[in-house]
Amino acid sequence: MEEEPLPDVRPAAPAEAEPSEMALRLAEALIFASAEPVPMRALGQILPEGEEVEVVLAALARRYAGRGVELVSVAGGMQFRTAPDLGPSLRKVIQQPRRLPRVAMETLAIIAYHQPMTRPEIEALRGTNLSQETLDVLLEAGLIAPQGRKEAPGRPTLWGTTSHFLAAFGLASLSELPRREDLLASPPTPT
Amino acid sequence: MEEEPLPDVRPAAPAEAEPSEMALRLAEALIFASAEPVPMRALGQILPEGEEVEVVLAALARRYAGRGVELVSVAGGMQFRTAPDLGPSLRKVIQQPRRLPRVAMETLAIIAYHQPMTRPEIEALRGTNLSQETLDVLLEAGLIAPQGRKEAPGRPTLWGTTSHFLAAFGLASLSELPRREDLLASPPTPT
Amino acid sequence: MSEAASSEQLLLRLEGFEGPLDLLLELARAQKLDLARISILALVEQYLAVIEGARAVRLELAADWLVMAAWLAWLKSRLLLPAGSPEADEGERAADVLASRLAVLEGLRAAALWLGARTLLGRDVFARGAPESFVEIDRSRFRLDMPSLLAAYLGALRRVQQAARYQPAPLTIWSVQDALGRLERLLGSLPDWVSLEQFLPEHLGQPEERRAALASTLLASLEMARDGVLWLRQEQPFGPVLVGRANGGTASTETG
Repeated sequence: MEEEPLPDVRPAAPAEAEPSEMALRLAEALIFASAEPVPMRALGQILPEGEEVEVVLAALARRYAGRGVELVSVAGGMQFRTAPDLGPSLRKVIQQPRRLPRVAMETLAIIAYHQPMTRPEIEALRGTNLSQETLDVLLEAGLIAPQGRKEAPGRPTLWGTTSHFLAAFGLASLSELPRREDLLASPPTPT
Repeated sequence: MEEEPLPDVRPAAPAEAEPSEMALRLAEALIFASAEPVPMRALGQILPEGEEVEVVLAALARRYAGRGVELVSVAGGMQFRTAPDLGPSLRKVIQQPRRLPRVAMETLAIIAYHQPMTRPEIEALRGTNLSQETLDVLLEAGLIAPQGRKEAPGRPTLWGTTSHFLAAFGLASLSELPRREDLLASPPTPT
Repeated sequence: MSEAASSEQLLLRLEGFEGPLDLLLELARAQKLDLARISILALVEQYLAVIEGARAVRLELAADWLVMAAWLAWLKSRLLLPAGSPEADEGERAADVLASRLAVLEGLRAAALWLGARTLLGRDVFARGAPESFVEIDRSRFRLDMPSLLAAYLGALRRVQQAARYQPAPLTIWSVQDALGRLERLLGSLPDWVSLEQFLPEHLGQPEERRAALASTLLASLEMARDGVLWLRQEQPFGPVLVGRANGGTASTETG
């Protein structure tokens, strides 16, 4: 198996003296294991006598150049960091969906069944005021959208559900919503 | 900057293919970023299609061999750790956890070998009470954890070792604990 | 080193032992023998000597030390019996149990030493000190599903229905105005004195509606009587109220 097959790719730094392998290893280990960026002074303390901190760091940085991890100088000292280009591949987004507040869910359901409808119509149906906040939540979630205006005094906005609403609830079309009559199959009989 | 300069070195490799530089970098970055051993499954998930986890890890381990930081297989995953020979130098500058007292070490050994077991069982084995302090030290160090309750009167808590126990002592799994007979085969020679 | 001297030393360190078994183990090791071949009797005597010594200097001893001492004294008495008797056999078995317990403990102590000699994370080797996390928590989305949508819809409908149930049922109110009109209309065809109830509208379902209409009609008739359009007569208290046309029949001309 080939190991490091190309000595000519890694240019042996010309003029500058190569640091000892032990100095390189110590600097690498210390920066790796430290919880905070390692100040130059701390590196100087741990390195063997006669090693130049800058030279060691330069050699270490060269070793890590182009790799998955890079040596970077940040406020306070030296630190290893993941190569920036790998971030997107390593990022793991964990979805923690929230529950839609009850009022918002109710309003959404009413709009779904009675669209297009105006805000006063929603309020009349729910028998209570509809807060702007609730409307905003549904708008931001892309579940409802304005669908023109009603030809009535004040020309109020008509609201309806979006195609994202259908996708979110796994519906091919609005006609897949259970019929109201089926939902209310056994209405509470008023005695 | 040269990128993959030699097509004859890398691809075309027959059965045991050299992993792509990207696979190597991704694995390196993921393991390097974590303070805990990274499970193989997590590695498999981020590697590009067609890359063998084992092949990538073998190549990565080769790269780090002899360096200040090494790749080790521990507690069912992969972890970078500082090279053991640098320990004495690093100890001077890196804060270490408190040393475990002898009682705690012995109690840990008892739990490791007899888990899961209850506190009375530990006490019966040692022939003396187990102080709360000892239990607390092991719990705080994350070396032991409750593992359910014993189906017995009072349903006492069962204790067992954690995966951090494996990581702390550099064990791949509990099966790496030596048999006690083997430990006693060559008794500590009394001088 | 004499046995007594070593007991003295142990006495001084007694507090350093993790219980009686720990001390016994130490005594057994002092015999420099394989644990399988130690003399339990010698061990017992050493232990009892240490406890005696502790008592002599009035060292506070935990109960388990004394319990062990009592048990070992019992064991010693059995081990001193001539072999062959049931009591002696009992002693032998108890000695074996003690020996094996010590062996187990010795094994675990060896395991603890083995663990302590491992390359320890945090002492000999160090993991990444500043781990980086690539995990992002996205809480911007909503958990949406059909059941909760329908439940919310039904909830809203039910609430609205419930609110509606609290309203009094819409009554067919026969207003005074209605009664006035009806009285004026019917007054022309009035043959003679007629009961007020004859002027109530048809199709009155609820008893309340009938009572309300009766009240309205009475009020209307009182108003018309005041205006002199009609006369009212009641023969007795709570008797039927009779309505008659006033002379002249102005009512019909007025309403036209």
